[in-house]
Amino acid sequence: MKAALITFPGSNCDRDMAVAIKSVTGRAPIAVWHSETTLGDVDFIALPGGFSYGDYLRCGAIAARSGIIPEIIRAGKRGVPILGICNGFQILTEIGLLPGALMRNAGLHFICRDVPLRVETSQSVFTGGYRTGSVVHMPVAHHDGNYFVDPDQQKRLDDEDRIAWRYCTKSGEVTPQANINGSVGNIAGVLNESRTILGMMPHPERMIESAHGGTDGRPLFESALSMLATL
Amino acid sequence: MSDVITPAIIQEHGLNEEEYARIERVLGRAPNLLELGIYSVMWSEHCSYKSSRLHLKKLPTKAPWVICGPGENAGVVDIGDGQAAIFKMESHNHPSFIEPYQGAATGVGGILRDVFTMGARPVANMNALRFGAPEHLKTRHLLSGVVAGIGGYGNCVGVPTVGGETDFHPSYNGNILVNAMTVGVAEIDKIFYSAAAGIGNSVVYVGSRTGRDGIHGATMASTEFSEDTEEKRPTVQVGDPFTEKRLIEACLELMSTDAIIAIQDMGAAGLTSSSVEMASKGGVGFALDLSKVPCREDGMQPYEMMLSESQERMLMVLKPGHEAEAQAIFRKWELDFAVIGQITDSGNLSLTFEGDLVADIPVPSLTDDAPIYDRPHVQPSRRAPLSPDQVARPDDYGAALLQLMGGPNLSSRRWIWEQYDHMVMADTIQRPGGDAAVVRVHGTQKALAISTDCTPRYVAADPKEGGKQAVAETWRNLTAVGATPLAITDCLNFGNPERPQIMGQFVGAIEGMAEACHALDYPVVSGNVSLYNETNGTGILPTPAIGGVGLLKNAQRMAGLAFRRTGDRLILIGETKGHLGSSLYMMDCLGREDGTPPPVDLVAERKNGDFVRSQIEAGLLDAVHDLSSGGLAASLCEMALAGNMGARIDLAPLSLPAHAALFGEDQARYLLAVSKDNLAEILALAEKAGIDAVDLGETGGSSIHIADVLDVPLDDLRKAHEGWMPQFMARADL
Amino acid sequence: MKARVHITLKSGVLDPQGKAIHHALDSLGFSGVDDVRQGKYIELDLQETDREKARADVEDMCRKLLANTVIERFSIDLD
Amino acid sequence: MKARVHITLKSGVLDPQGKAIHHALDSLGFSGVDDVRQGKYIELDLQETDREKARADVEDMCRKLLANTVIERFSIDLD
Ligand SMILES: Nc1ncnc2c1ncn2[C@@H]1O[C@H](COP(=O)(O)OP(=O)(O)O)[C@@H](O)[C@H]1O
Ligand SMILES: [Mg+2]
Repeated sequence: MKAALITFPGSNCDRDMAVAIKSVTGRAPIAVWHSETTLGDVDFIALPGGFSYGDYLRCGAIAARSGIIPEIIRAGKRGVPILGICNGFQILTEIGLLPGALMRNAGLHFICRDVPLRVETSQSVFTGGYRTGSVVHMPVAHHDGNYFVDPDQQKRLDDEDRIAWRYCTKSGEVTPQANINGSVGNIAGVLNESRTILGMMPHPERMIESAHGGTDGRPLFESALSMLATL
Repeated sequence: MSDVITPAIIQEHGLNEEEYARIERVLGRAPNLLELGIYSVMWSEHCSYKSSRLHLKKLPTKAPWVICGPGENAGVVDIGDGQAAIFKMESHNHPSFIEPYQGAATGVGGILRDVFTMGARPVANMNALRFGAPEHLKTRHLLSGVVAGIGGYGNCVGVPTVGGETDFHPSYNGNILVNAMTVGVAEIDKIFYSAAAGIGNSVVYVGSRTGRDGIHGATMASTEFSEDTEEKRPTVQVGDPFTEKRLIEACLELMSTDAIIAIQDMGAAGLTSSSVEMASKGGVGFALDLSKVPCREDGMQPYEMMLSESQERMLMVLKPGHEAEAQAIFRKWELDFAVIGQITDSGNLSLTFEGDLVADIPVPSLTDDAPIYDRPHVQPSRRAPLSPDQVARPDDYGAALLQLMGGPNLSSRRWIWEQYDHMVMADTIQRPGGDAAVVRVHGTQKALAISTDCTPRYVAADPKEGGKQAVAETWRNLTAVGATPLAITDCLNFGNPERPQIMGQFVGAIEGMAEACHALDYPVVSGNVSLYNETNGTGILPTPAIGGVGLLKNAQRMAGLAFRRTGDRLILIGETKGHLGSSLYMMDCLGREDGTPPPVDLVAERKNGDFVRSQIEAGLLDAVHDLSSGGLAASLCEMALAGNMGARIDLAPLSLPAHAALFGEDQARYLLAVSKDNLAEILALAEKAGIDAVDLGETGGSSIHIADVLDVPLDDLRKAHEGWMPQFMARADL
Repeated sequence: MKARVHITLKSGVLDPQGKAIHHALDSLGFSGVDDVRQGKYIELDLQETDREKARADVEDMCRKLLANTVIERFSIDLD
Repeated sequence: MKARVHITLKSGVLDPQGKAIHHALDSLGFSGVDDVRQGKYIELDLQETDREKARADVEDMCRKLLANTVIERFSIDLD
């Protein structure tokens, strides 16, 4: 299994993601600099969190125009699984691999805390290790996680079972109070049509050992990477 | 080089007549305007420490584990396995008052640079903040801007902001304090210093371009710059964390090669102080061609370039032949890179611009010849100690507890730290809210514990005891998580040193700090002084903020403050005398700020702390918390809230009036939660060690129950404790 | 030539910043405000002197980078 | 009445966003750009119908909230 981890100027969760991938697969991902133009033969692509280009203009906007992006689009279309976390999610929407956009949090503040998430579907390489309907905890740390799609798109996402996680209460209710950032439908993460690309605001890579305060992020890497390991 | 230097211009440069005469004497001639500007910066309080230097010398700075004490960009201590922790704290008070977001942001940027300049990867940021009274008109706006600025910068560069402190007091109405601290980790054989060496070697400028940022206002009024005012107006420094992030990565990448001889960030007084410090430490001269300085704006003059405080810039001396290698790295990170001069053997700072020599100053005259003042100082008159019966009891203890825990000074700071990414780098194992933040040393079993503390009302009441207490409190906080305290950095915020009372506070605080550092084997390795924090003749409460760093050899042995098990016994360590003078209870509940502060017994401090640490290491404790502002009551509540579990205690064993037992702030104390099975053993060990240890009660239930005194449901307590700040800030969300 | 670009949210896209400003204006006592929308304003100094070409260039910049047409629309003014 | 407010950085104040956008335009091959500055654009729907009063109100809003006059300047257009 060969994983690629893309670093943009201003990425700052790239090391955390590499550590998570390595701790689960035993193999470090290859580091790919944004200006490279070939990816080679990879089975998995990770876009890390952080502040690519300082979040200037729009989060992810400038990164989405990097040299490596056409390669990522090609790989994505070929079915190579792609995981975008936080800024990585923002980049995936900017390049159009995922629908919608991430806007400023409704409360305008940056939010860093552990939040409960309801698993909405276990039907994907990424969420296969979770039980649909169960509640997990992961940290968020973002200023622009307010997910927007128009009502038609939102309905499609619902109908096609492409919503991976929603912000919920501790007991799993999806309520306005539990919606930390104003996202439509409390959406915290979405899949593409072929269910091989996941974008999410919460940080599973910061919840993979008990010293982090929990291990709810681990199954995501385990299921994605074990499925791939059999490739 | 002929400018007419008038008395008005001298005054605008913040120099007095005597100091100007001294410049003429050491230079052997009159300076031109550029040279005057350079002297004014180097001889400023900020760079020369002219009022404080004599007294700073009293601070102990050595220990076997200290690799580099004060004098470099940051202090360096050995943390084993060939690794070092590098840290420093710095103030950005005045800029943050003028423009809270950018002032605080650039404060964080500056302190980060001090740390990565030395070869360390920054791993944690802290911030110590002081604001005016909550009801003061500007407080919300300032707090909201400062917090957003610290978060905006730290979050973007990807260094977790893991802790700090926040106080409110009317003395800061016109002078808020924003002190930022950074801790980094480096390999001991890859630490970089600032002494330039090698005649002929290139002096290299990297980072952002130079603009007209923060050139000190008064000088701009001089005739030289009066035409075309709008364009040439000095401007507030704006932080660019994206550039800083690239600068960190580029510098660390270059540092992993063998190209750098010396490196120095451009902080206050940018190019002037960085070049002078590098030349002075290396005992060499610098010849710089200012035409080569990358500038952001057209038509910038040498005076502006030398005094600009543009952010995100560094100065380096490279080994011969390594320029291309270095340039390639900076190009990769899309940063400016320019060779702007050479090292010379002249001993002078020689500046040329467009082919003309525009300044030529012997370097030692800027540093060694700077004035030093022994300013007159008087100690405040001794206050009368207060006995508990001189301090009113609350009519309703439950209400008093809620008032304290839900008041501006003890309420939860969650509203602040949730705006900081405190988890990026995935090594934060004790998040904000505990005694000390703990971050793992990446890839090892070790962890660093960090805490910033100061109780200004104590320092005001008795500078020396207050200075001692600030140091002791950080030591206690590090101990409470199980860390061995290693060393401190400090940020000494005071009023106008030309007033003997203020100077007395400064001198007293330093004496107290020195005593505590000695007694606790806890030296000062870096620091910063911020004077003249004063508006209309009223100074701030004296605020020597201390940042302590400790080491946990085994991160798994870390202790926390949250109750974890019902039925645990609660042991109070340390002697409780019921000292209420200068307490938070008096300030918040009675509106009084009199009385002596609690005395700090450093022998007891050390003995009690070492005992607690050894019990943590032995794995005998379920929860640990130190006692400080708010006394036993506050610690008990904080442990209960953190664990979402109540407690029942009885104050009878303390044989004191209830308000003194609950709210007294006697030092050197800890509250421990231990399993019933370990109770007897721990009490016996304490007795053997000659340490006061009292069994007060047990954990459990859903309220704080104090026999015959109060019973407050945890839910009410949480509402008060978590509610104050969000409610206070609700109207300042922009 | 100078180009001024306004980037605003499409109608139907909720504007959290505008809403927060509106709320803050209310609490500051500015009562007569019905709606607030926040957008971006970008000034470009162009070497191009031909207006037609300049406009075409800037439109291209907006599509390729400056605006996210999923949620935003843009307008261009030339000096 | 509609008020349009432009908030821009004072000249000489560092504009990191403008700098990053400029750089990104360069790398996308838009070469003829000399400078980029980014600002904010705010549209307000006001109940006030008197132009003078509306302008005075909006100026007040700018000073008190919308603009940070330490580093920014603002301009107001009324419909
Ligand atoms: N209060 C203090 N205690 C100990 N060291 C101090 C203190 N104040 C300043 N120093 C030391 O003096 C040196 C110069 O400090 P400063 O001018 O603040 O550094 P910088 O130039 O990096 O901003 C530093 O090495 C600093 O650690
Ligand atoms: Mg420095």
